[in-house]
Amino acid sequence: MSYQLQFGSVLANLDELLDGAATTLWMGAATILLGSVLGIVLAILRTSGPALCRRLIDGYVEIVRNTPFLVQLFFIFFGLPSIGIRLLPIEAALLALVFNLGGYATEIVRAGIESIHPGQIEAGLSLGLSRWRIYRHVVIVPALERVYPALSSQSVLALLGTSVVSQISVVELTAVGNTIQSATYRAFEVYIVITVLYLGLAFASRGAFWLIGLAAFSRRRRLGARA
Amino acid sequence: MRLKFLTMLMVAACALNATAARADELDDILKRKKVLIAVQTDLPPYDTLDANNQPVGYDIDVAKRIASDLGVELELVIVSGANRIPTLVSGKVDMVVATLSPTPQRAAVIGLSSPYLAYSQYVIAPSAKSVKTLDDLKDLRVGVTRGTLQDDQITRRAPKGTQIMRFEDDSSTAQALLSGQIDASAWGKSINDEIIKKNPSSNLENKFALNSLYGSIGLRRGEPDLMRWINTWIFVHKQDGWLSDTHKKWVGEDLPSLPAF
Amino acid sequence: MNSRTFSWTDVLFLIEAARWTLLLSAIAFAGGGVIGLATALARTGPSRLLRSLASIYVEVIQGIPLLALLFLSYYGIGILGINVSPVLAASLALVLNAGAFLGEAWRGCIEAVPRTQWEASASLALTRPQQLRYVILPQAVRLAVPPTVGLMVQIVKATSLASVIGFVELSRAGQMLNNATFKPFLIFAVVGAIYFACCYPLSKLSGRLERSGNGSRSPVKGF
Amino acid sequence: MAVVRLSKVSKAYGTHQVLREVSFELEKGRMLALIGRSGSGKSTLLRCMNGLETIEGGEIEMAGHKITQGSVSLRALRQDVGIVFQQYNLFPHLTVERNVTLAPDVVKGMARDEARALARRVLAQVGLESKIDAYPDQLSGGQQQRVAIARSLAMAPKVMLFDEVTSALDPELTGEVLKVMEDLARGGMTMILVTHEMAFARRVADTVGFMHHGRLWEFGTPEQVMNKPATPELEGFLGAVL
Repeated sequence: MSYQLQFGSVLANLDELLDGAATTLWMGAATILLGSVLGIVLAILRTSGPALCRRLIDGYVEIVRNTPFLVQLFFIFFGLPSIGIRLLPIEAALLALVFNLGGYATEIVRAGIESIHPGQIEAGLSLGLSRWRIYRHVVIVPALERVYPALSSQSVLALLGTSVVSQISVVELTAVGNTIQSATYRAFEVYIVITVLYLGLAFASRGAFWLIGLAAFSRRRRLGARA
Repeated sequence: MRLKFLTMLMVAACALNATAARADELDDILKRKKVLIAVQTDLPPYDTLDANNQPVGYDIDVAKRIASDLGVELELVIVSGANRIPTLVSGKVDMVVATLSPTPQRAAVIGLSSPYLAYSQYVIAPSAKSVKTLDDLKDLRVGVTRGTLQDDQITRRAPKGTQIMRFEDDSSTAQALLSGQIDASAWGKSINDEIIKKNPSSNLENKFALNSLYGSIGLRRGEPDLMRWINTWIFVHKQDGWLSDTHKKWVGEDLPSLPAF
Repeated sequence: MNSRTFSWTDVLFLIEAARWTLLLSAIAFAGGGVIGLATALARTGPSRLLRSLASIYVEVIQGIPLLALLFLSYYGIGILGINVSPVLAASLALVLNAGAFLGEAWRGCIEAVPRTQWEASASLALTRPQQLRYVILPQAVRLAVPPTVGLMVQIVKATSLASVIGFVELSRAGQMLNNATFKPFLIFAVVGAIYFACCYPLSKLSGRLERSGNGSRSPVKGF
Repeated sequence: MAVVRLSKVSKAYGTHQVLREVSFELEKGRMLALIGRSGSGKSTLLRCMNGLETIEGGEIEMAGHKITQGSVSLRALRQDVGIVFQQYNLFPHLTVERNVTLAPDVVKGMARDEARALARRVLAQVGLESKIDAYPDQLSGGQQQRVAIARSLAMAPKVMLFDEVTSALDPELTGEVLKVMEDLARGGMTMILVTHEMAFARRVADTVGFMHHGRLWEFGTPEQVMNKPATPELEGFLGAVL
């Protein structure tokens, strides 16, 4: 059986593919934003909250880290309705994505906070600053700066991970690809195009993270140097 | 431990049993003494899992009989509604026996046999929803399995405003219906009956007939000998009543009369 | 057909399927390990061409969702005229994926061995392969253990996506059972618990190895 | 007969010229001490002499092996030219014995028994025979540096290079290392060392070279160079360190 690659019928649907890519992008952006915030809040609670709170956060992180995203997604979309929680596909998808990234982000930010030397806090106290201000300026911000590379590469993985939500009927890039595939039967060509689009998204987001990091942290460093 | 590991690798390596470009698939099947048939397991009563989680159903009996009539071993490859045709086209199986309805679009991509199955597709929805015609689907969330005839029918015929949600396989679509994630879907009547019977608490019911459908066995294009053999096989077992008996065994009623191409 | 309930037989069925999950994980880890080692050596090696090729491989694979890679592999190899089973297609995609992540982690470990160890062994007239074998890799391996165990967890979880190309491993078995019994809450909880039972000990081990100082800082990557 | 011969050796990092046409010869069995401020190029010169750094002009000949710009066959050279580093650079995952026998084993293919005997002999030479089964992190800095010397000796080099080998050591540990080096010099080893130990250089070395701005500024016997500096630069340097 000889097979000729034919991209015509796939590229005829390029508009839909780009729409799908746009959905992937905004879902990824929302996930990264909410997941990072969740991770930062939980990491602070994890390092300075009450014992029960820490235990719960540990449990959450372990569940996220040790079960596949697909199963988490199915559990939320197909399983939760049995106990009366019914979410739209897009809601279930975002919940699952944020739940997942949040767990990893918690772990990453926690490691960053714990890597800050306690002496830094004492130095702040000796300057007579309030505890929270010290915590914010001396612990949280430097910790975030330190874990920024890990957090951004985790975020790119989260962006790529959105492809899995095609499985619960969310119409993002992979789902659009699947639909075109089922209409044209040009599976290989479709997935080549999809893959190229994802690569573009991944490289663009890596670039964006690099620029944001440059802007956010080099400015801080310059200010810090002046102060 | 190391030995076990090597065995695993060898299993994986053996899976790469490259079959070179063939002159005639029927000869190939007879020569290798094995036929690879794609079936689904998520459309009871046509195909499902038994209590030991083995594939069973009308399609599976058809696949078994094809193998035994060919006098070769049978290897079942489980596929989903959405990847039936790609699996066949990419050469992973010899044929597909999975409630595959003939359409002109499909016939341009694969070879389709004369029908071996006929059924009516019904819209299924909760009793509480008043759904009597296609127009009533407006504003409802209707789930379909991507790339199936269900998808094609609903996409083409449902009124504007219908929210069509596409899942990757029939089991996901059925799960979505039962979880209340979608308001309606459509399968063959006996499939719907099966879902309703298993889940009395979901209060689902058959609403209206969407269409009458036939099922063909799918082959790759350009295999005239194998196609002739399959059509002969269907003709013979229509005549001797085996297809109808098997249909009755799984679906509980006689097989409607089957035209030939 | 009688109506079915979810029973112990079904738990056994899931555990049976979990063996495929583990087999697939083992294949992905073994194959990914070979590719990862080659990648790590190429990226730390003297050849500019190999260095570029290896980093392109890592960048590209880490920029493609595993799901898309699985589809490409499943439909792609078949079209090339080779008859692939889902297990082979899944293995290929997972091996390529694991190879990139392992290669990247191991490159970091090789680079974490001080430059002076290269100099000291070079000045003793060792060839580059000898330097790697006797001096650099033994030290890099110690650093590599915790992140490698951590990546094994990612690999086990990644195999769940093989379900979408019809490979019957744990996740797919869960969906199949769900379709026969319609108990999604229970079934996905059990499926999740089996994954957890496979992954949690590895995660703990990785964490402990890392804390014991027997290694470098490992990334928490995964999805 | 000169066993070390440098002629017009030059090297630059970008626009920064680190070595400018350095030339000298050294007879077999001599000990040359290179002195000078940090950044004067003496360590770089030493590292060029066994190919750890490349040169961009001139030629180096070490025990019959030529190094020129872009030369690649360093393995033969390194079998005859040993180097000991400031930070010891022992292999932390190997025992003292294995540190010493690794190169004889994998480079020269020496038999196991023979290699072990060799290890005992060279370790005895540095006074550490009893530590043969220890790991580097179980030894003091001075002991580690002596193992590093033994490791180098095990290859039976014709020339040994020492790159500030006592700079990382506490003062009370430098003595034991210097003593080992003094014994080596007495035994007739050709040695070139970069050092800040002026007293040691004056007492043990028979040749002293003063490096300044990448040039070999003065070169001669310790009496000539250190007692009667010919240039104000050397005079200034000696005034600062002595």
